[in-house]
Formats: sequence, structure tokens, C-alpha cells
Amino acid sequence: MIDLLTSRVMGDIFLGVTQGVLYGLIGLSLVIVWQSTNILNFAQGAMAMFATYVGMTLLEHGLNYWACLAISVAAGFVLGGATERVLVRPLYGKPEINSIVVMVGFLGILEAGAIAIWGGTSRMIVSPFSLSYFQHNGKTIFLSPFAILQIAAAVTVMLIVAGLFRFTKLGLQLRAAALAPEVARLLGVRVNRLLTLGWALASAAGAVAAVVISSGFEGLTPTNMDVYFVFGFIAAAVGGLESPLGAVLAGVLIGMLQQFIVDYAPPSWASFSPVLILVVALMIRPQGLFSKQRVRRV
Amino acid sequence: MFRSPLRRASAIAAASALSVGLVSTGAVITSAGASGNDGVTSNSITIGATVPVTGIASPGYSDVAKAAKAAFKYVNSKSNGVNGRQINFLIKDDCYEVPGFGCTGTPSTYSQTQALLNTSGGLFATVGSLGTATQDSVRSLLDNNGVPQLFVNSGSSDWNNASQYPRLFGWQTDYIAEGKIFANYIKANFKNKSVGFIGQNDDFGANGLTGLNRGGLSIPAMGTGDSFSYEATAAVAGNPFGSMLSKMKNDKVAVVVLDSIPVATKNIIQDAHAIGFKPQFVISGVGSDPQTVNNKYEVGALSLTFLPPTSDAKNAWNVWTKKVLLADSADFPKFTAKSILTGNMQYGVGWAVTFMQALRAMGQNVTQSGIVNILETQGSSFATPAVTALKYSSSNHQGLQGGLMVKISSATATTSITKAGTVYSAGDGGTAAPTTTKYITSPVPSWLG
Amino acid sequence: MNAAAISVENLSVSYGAIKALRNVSFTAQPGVITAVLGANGAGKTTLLRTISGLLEPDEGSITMAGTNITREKTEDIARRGLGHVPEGRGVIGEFTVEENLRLGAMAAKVDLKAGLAEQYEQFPVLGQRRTQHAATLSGGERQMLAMARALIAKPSVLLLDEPSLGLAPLVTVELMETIRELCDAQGLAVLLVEQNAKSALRIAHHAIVLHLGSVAANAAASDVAADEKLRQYYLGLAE
Amino acid sequence: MVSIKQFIANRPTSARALATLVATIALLGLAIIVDPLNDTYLATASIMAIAIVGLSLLIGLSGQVSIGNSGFMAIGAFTTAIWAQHHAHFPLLGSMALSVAVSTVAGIVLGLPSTRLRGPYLAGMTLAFAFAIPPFIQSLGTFAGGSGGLYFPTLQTPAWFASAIGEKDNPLAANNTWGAAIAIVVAAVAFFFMANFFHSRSGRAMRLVRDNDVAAELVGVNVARTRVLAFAISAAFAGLAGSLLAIIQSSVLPQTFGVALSIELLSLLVLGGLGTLGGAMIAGLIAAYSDSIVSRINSWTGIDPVSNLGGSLKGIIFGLILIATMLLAPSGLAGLGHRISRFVRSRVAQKKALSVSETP
Repeated sequence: MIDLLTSRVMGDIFLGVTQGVLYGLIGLSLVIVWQSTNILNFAQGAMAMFATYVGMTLLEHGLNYWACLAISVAAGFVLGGATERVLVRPLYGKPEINSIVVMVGFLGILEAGAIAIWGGTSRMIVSPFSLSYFQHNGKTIFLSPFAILQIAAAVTVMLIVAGLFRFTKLGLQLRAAALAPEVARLLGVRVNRLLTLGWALASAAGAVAAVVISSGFEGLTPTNMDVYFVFGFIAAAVGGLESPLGAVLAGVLIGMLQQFIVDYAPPSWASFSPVLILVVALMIRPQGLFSKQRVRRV
Repeated sequence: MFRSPLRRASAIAAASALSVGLVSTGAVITSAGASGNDGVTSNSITIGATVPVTGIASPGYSDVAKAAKAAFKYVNSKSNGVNGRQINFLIKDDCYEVPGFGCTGTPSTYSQTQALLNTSGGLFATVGSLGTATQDSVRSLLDNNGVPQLFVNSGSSDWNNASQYPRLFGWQTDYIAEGKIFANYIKANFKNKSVGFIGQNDDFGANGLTGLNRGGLSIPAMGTGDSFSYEATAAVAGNPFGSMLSKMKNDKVAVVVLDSIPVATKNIIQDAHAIGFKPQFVISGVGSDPQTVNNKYEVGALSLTFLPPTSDAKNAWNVWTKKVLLADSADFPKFTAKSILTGNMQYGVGWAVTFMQALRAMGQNVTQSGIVNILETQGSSFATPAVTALKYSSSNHQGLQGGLMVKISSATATTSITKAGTVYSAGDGGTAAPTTTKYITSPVPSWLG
Repeated sequence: MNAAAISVENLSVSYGAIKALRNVSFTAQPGVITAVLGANGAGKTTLLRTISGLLEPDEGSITMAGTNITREKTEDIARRGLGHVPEGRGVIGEFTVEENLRLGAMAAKVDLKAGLAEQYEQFPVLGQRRTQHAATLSGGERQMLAMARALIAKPSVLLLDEPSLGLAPLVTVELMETIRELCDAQGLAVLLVEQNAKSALRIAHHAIVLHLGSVAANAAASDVAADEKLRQYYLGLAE
Repeated sequence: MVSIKQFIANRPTSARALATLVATIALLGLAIIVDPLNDTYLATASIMAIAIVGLSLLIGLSGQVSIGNSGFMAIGAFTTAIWAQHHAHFPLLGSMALSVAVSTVAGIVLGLPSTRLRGPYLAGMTLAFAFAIPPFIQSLGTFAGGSGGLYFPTLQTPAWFASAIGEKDNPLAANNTWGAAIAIVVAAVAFFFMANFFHSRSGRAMRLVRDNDVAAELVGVNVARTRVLAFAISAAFAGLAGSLLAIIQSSVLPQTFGVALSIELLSLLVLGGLGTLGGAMIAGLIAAYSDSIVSRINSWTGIDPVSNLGGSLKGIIFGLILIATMLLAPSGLAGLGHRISRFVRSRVAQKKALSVSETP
């Protein structure tokens, strides 16, 4: 059994899952925003990055990991809510090009702004969990305590989001506000507040991903969330943009696929092959793999 | 949207009118120096460089041009420039390898170089522009405009092509020479040990591998055996190294040579530590600067430098470089008397001094063809911070071709492990083994201030 | 004077250059069904949407139980006890029957369990389908769900927009009777918008006839039903 | 005056040809007058304008948002570059045509899913495409030059041109003017085509599909084919721009054509004005001069261009302008111009009306 864990295939699976849950987390936050406001938030990754930098800066002295996580997630929450209030609200009911352009512009400001404030050098938050992989008989199991934390964080966020949407009063109102805003308002649901809340939640979920990335090998730079955004989007789209679970599963699949490509094929293929998957998947099921076919709303 | 052809026609006319307006303001900007358009006046000389300010290559590397700028500023103020001419050094962000959206603009060195050429009064030369692909792509542009392209910050062999690009010069030890010196050292000190290789999948990795094999190691092509390649962007987003290192660990590789940029170096040594793999790392000077790599697991790794070890506090050039940086608190606000130099700072000051030497040797008659001639005829005798001579000649535009083997002795400094008073010299591009030559410690000329 | 459940004064609404309502005034009393009649485009739906705050009037005021609600937000008006079953019923097809009802009860301070029990008793078919997605219901069942969802919040005013649209005649009759029963039993003020004037007039106490955005008649339902001219020109009930 | 209006109304194509000709001659004249460095800016402006007007068709006319046109530019540029590797004396028109053909095919392939995808899915897919193209090109190895790109001989200025503009003894000036002239003429042809296309049957069909695809289907428009056609034309224009860029710069790097370029195209398009020809031209000029403008801002404000702030100034300015444009003036600079002219005209009309009423 343990020999299996040290095998090359399992190593790729572990590394792929660890990478893939991060795509899944960004995908998940895209899904929340999409569900509540029908907007694809191109600045999702950058907002997570910015929130995490804020958390890091506040805690530069006497860094406590959990406090940093909490503050970054809180910063993400505030940033998401404020973005909805200021930038997104004027966009409702406008052609989608407007929202795309505004979010792309916001992305530019956040990234360039982060470089201006914090510089381009990668920064790390040292986590209390070791990045070293487990060893067995001199062989490596490609899982570290930190990787387990990473996977656990992603699963927790996913469960919280899914549970919130499925089982709580708030979730019911959030879904109603997204599906039929006018009906929801006629029933007394404070839709505007909920839209703000949806963005805040999504941005907070994204911040979890950025915090985890900032404690991993690569650390956080103002631009390295772009890659996570692209693959997170692919995950969300393959998963169907409607399904939090689908986004995380698709993210994990993409992560594993990339890892296998890196291991068994020319590594440069890893960056473009998920796009092929996206195109093929969307050709077969335009509404995503994990999404129920929905009647077109009029 | 235009509904009638008249309105469209008028819009076209309006747009052309606007273009006339825009272009004419541009023309006004440039017409000031339209005569004698080579960046030289009686009391100033304008040069420029494209370097990564944002993007993955920028950490550390952006210090190179800044340190050079500090050196120019220092000489401008202490000695009223060189031969009475103030040096005006312009820096443009080349947006190189910006992985996503960070560097909004057209990430093409071509347009940045065009912008440099557009400097009012013209541009004398580009000095110390960074990167292989980025500088390859503007060789023709600069050559066609008669503008020298000096001291490209890259160890590629592309700069040594005097017949096709007579105004193009490299400065640092090239990757092939570096590879040969590494091979020579490994053969002597790690007899019969298995050697692995990870290189960037461009000429950096390819030339380095060529050098290792010319030096007598037999490392297979990247992608086979224990020889791997990575993509610069992949090194930033993701973790392509785990499986490579794990294979090397299984194959009991004892020495791993890295031709990697600092961010990849950091990921590799961290990954190796994470899987409990502890080989002797030998890292290209391009990607080993300890303060840039910023990782404690790098301590103990070997590298090559063509500049004095950063730990050598008595070296006259190190002393002068510190003085220069301390004088420029605008660009180096965090640099104090207690700070340790980084390789990037030494490097920028290195080629800046070389340029000033050439300028001084030209005397009052500064021309673009003159500096080429000076470098070819007198370059090898210039006093610079480098520990070997610049081997410029009419047929060799590469520059340095040797250096010291150093050990990363702490998270901030390097120490020489080469026999005292000597340096390795890799000679020409053939398979001849590197030789040991004298360690040059030229004094700092007094005119530098 | 006792405050009317809804009092509309000089209300004017326009869509850009088009005037949809001109100087509309009327009151709706508790325990009274007020039918709002008129041809297509007469402004019936506009009137209801303006009362609910979905549209903003150019002029005029709307008072609910003595409180001016003219420019309040839709959700705040709903929380004051105004139930609005919109045109096309507005049930959320992706939600189950019970989720729709829970949503209806959410904003009001009512006991969810008791409310659900009450509605399932009133509309037994909903009780049988409580876990089904609303999209799978028939037209009549959806209408019941929409009404139940509005009623569960215990509103004092109920706006019904074309409840009979798309229903079989027999179902319509049944539905109208249910509305009358509810109104009588709970003292609700009902504003019933209907194109099907005949069935609306059968249960309504009072009627307003709109024509091109203006009030053409405002009288007891029986008077309107008896007025041959109104029947002929505005209601298409000539025989 | 009336006769000109009548001429335009009766012979729209001729009127467009005439307008294009006049604009082309004016720009060529400008290219000859200005110094060599402004010539390179004119060339860049023309190239960017071609790519932007292609994107304008796709987004403004057919209503499909693409963040992937940098990928088509890459395909066009590398087609020309690879062709030039194997043919020492490559014909200009031939390599441009080849680039257009290859990128059109790519456009059709990427456009096919557009028949089934909507809005953000489509935009996201094109973004992923743009993201994937540079590493894909790098993975082709030496064939496409890897990450180091490809270099080829520079554009040769014909002797007749050099002597015609009086720069026989100054090959540098002649070269730059020649490059600008080529770019201007190609852009003129491209714009002429686009002007006619906007008013063609297919152009109207595209607008119909954008506004209401169900209605379009009812009146017999093939919605799927119209969508793919928009992608194909947009890709062809991007490919043409890429090819020209490669020819003028005599080198191509995969990194040039990253997502950042797509975003710049989109930003400039929005800034200039969606779905307008004049907007695309303005956008092209802004693209060419944006670096100069930013460096002027740098020198005005005294911000060190190599500082973190200086390096990111352009990104911040672009982002702010984008958001402001979308929230305040969604029709872009071209639309702003229209609004101003309409305002002025209405004021003039008012005055006229007043003076009329004053006369007894």
C-alpha cells in the first residue's frame, strides 16, 4: 500500500490535486459571482492577490499565519463587497461587454497598483506546516503537511459555500436573488445587499487560494494569480459555471492533467493543453460538464 | 456606428486630422535634436537600456540597471561626468515574460527600443539592455540605425558576431565558457559521480549544456536521462520540478547543474529540500545571486562569478560600488553601510565602468564608430571590477570568458573557492580545457571619484 | 376617514416618451376585491408594478394604510405587507415547491412551520408536491404556489396580475372562488388585474376600468358589469 | 453641397473609395514629412488600427466578445516569419496573404464553438486561447524559434521610393518611411474593405444577430454562419496586423503576443469607440503614442520610470481610463466626438430657428 503511495503515478496525482484545488478555489469564486450577478469577474484572481498583500502588510511584523489568513480573507470580503457597490452596480442590465471591460480595467489597476505598492518580487508567508514531502524508505510520497492543509482548506471552503447555498435561509435568498431578482424583491428580499454579499463571499473564497499560494513554493507576486485565474476559469467553465462542486472537481482534473503532462510529455504542453480540453468540453456540452441543462431564461 | 457614408467620411477625415495633430506634436518633441542625432552634445551623452522592471525576470535583475545608473550619477556629480560630459542614462521596461496582464502594453522590446531611439537629441548607444531573445530581436533595428548595442546583459554567444553586427558587444562570461569551467571543476572534485542538469528551455540552457559537454562531461540532451528543461513561465506558475528531482534522487545523482533564472533556482532548491534530495548544486551565475534567490537551502551551492566575491569587503571595487550605492538613496533607499552587495549590483556597476572607460579613452571626439574602435583596440586593458580581462578584439565581441568558482557561503554572500590569486579562463569556443590565469585586481582609477 | 389599504392619487408613469398612466386616482379598501380591467396596453400591469415600487412614477403618490410609499424600494414595500403575484406568476422553477414557500415567508416575521401547514391545508396539491421542482408543476398549480407564496407572509394587500392567464376555464372559476374566500376570510385588500373581465367581475366588489392609461370608470363591480357602454367599448364583453 | 450629398447617397462605394484615397494620400504625405521615428509610430498606429478594427467588427457588430485576438496576431506574425525563414526574398503581398489565410482558418476553428457558446463563456474561451498561443508556439521548437523567436532580413526599400522622397542618401529615413507607407496602404485597403462590409448584407445580418438572434433566424439569416464569419474576418484582420508587424520589425517573439496585448487591443477599442471605423483609427494612434505619452507623464510628475510606480504607471492609467470610459462615455472617443458635434449642430439649429422666428 505504502509502496503504491511512493509510485510515480501517485506522486503525479498528489501534486496534481494539490495544484488543482487552487484552480478549483478560484473557479469556485467565479461560480459564486456568476451565480449571483451573471458577470464573469476577470479581476477575481487579482482581487484575491490584492487582499492577500493587504493581509501580509498588516502583519509584516510578528507574523502569525492564522491571523494573516483571517485578515486576508476579511480584506477579500471587504474588497469584493466594495467592488460590487462601486464598480459593478452601474453595470447591471448593461451589455456584457461593459462588465468585461470594467473588470479587465480593474484587473489592470489592481496588478499595476500592487507592483507600485509592494514591488514585483515574490513574497511568502511562512506557514506553520512543513512544505517537505513525507518520506518512506528513502522514497518520497508527494504530499506534505502543507499540501494536506491546502487540500483541506479548499474542501472546507467548498463545503461552506455549498452548504450555505443549499441549506441556509441566506443561501436560499442568494439563489433567489440570482435566479429571479425581481420576484425576490417582490417577496421582500433585499437583493442589492445580497449581490454585495455574493461578491464579498466570492472574493473571500478567492483570497483563501491566494493565501495558500503565498505560503507555497512560488510565493505570491502581483501577477502570478493570472495563471490561476485562467485555469480557474477553465475549471469553472468545464464545471458549468453553475456548480461549486463542478468547479472544484474540474480544477482538480485540470491540475492532475497538467502534472501528468509535465511528467510524461514536453512540459510546455501543460500551459496550453487545458485550453484544448476547454474547447472540446464546451463543444460537447456548452453548458458545462457538471451543470444540469437549463431552460433558457427569457 | 456610422449610419450615413457622409458621417463616416467625416469621421475618417477627423481621424486623419487628429493623426496630423498627434504626429506633429511628436515631431516637435523630436525636432529639437534633429541635427547631430547621435545623443552627443558638448556637455552630455545620452544612452539607454531596456530592462525588466515588471514581470518574472524583474526581481533582482531590475537592480542591475539601477546600480549602473547610480554609477553614472556618481561620476556625473563627483567628476562632472566623463571628459566633461554628463551621462544621461534612460531605462525602459521591456515587459519581458510578463505572464499575464501586469505589464499593460505591447511587450516587445522593439517598441521600447524605438522609444529610446526617439529620445530628443538621439541616442548614442544602448548599454546594458537585458535578455537574449529581447536583444536578439532589436539587433537589426539598432544596427540599421547605426546605434551601438553595448554590453548586452546575457551570456548568450549571439553577441559575438562582429561581421554581421559590428556595433554589438557582450560583456559577461558566456554560458558555454561557464559550462566548461563547471565541467572542469566537477570532473576534478566529484570524480565518477553522477551529474544531472536542469536548464531553461532556450539558448541559456542549450548553451550551458553545450559548455558542460565541451568541458568533458557527457550529459544527454534535455528531456532524456537526468537532463531536464523547464519553461521560464512554468517555473513561476506551478511546480514542474518535483518529478525531475525525484527521478534524479532515485538515480542517485550527486551533482546537479542548474541553468536557471533566480525564481526557478529558488523553486528547484526548495523542491529538492522538500523531497529530501541533497545533491551538490552548481548554479549558473545568472541565477545564483543569494540575495535574489533568497532561500536558505541555497547555502553550500557552487557558482561562477566574474566579479569579486560579495564577501570580499576589502576589494577596492566592492568598496567603490558601496560608495556609489550609498550616494544614490533615491534608487537604493534601503542600502546602508552595513548592507552586503548583491551580484546584480556589482554587475551593473561593472559594465557601467566599462562604458565610462571607453568614453574616457575616446577623449573629446565621441562618435558611434569611435567607441566600437576603442573597445576593439583598447578594451582588453580597461580597469574594471571584473576579475578577468575583457577579451575584446576586432573578431571577438563576447567580453569576459572566465571567472571564479564561488560557494554560496550564507544567505547573503559568496566566497571564492578558487585557488587564491587565480581565475579560470575558458578561452575560445572550442573544446580546449579552461586554464588558470591571474586574478586581476585593478585599482579604481581616481577619475571615477 | 379610515386609511384605505391602498390609495393612489394622480399617478402618472411613462416609459421614455410614452405615457403609460395619466392621473390615475383610486382607493382600495380592506376586505374588498378591486378588479382592474381594461384592454391590452391599458396600463394595468404598469399600475401594479408602480405600486410595488418596480417602476418610478413621474407624478402622484401612493399611500399604503396611511403611509406614503411612493418612492420606497420594492423590498421595503413588500415588507410592509404588500404581496404581489406578478404576471406569469414568478415561481422560481429551479426551486422546489417548499423552497418557494420558504422564500415567501423569509422577509416576514411569521412562523414558518405554521405558515407552511396553513398553505398546504389551503392548497392540498402543493402539500403533495412539496419536494418537486416548481418547473414541473402545471399552470394551475403554479398559480396556486404563487398565491400561497404571497399569502404565507400574511400580507394586508395582495396584487394579482392576470392570475387566469393560460388556465382552463374551469380552473379559472375555481381560482376566482379561492380568491374571494381568502379576501372574505382574512380581510385582505385585493387588486385583481384581469383581461378576463367576466370572471373578475363575478367575484370583485369594486372595479376600475383603465383606457389608454386613464381611468375610464371607477364604480361598484355590479355597476360596471351592468354598464352596456363600458362592456362594449372597453371590456370586449358585447354580445 | 447638395450635389456631394447626393453623390454619397447614390454611389456610397465610390464615396468610400474617394474618402479612403484622400485619407491615404494625406497620411502618406505625413509619413514623408515627419522624421523617421514618427514614421515608425505611424506604422505602429496603422498596424494596431487594423487589428482593432477587426476586433471592432467582432465585438461591436456581431456582439461577440473576444480577448483572444493577440493569438490571431501571433499566428499571422509567425506565419510570415516562418515563411521568411525559408525564402530569402519573400514577396510582401504573398506572405501577408498567407498569414491572412492561416489566421482565418484559425478564426473559423475558434469561431465554431461560438455558435454554441454565449457571453462570458465565449470571452473566457478566447482568453484561454490567447493565454495558450505563446507557449504553444514555443513548444514548436526551432521550427518557430522557441522562446527566442525568429529573425529575418529587414525590409528592402526600393531605390525609386528612396529617390522619390528625396532620401536617397539617407537609407535609414527611407527605410522607416517605406515601412510606414506599406503599413498605411495596407491599413487603407483593410479599412476600405471594412467600411463596405459594415454596410453590406452580411454586415446588416451581423447586427441583426447581435440584437436579436431569434428574429434574425426568422428572417432567414444563418445565425451560426454569421457568427463564425465574424470570427473569421476578425482573425483575418488580426493576422494581417501580425504579419505587418513581423515585416516592419523583422523579428517576432512569442512573448509579444500574450494576453496583455489582447487586453490592450480591447482597451484601445473601447477607448476609441466600439463598432466605428474612426474609433479604430484613433485607437491605433493612441496605441502608437501611448509610450511617449506615459513617459511624458513620468517626466512631468518626476516619477522614476524604473521605480515600481513608474513601471506600473501605464497599467494604472489604462485601467482607470477603461473604467471611466465604460461608466461615463461608453461610446468611446469617437462617440464623444459625435455627441459634441450633435450638440454643436443642435445649438446651431436652435440659433437658426431663433433667427427665423425673429424675422417677421
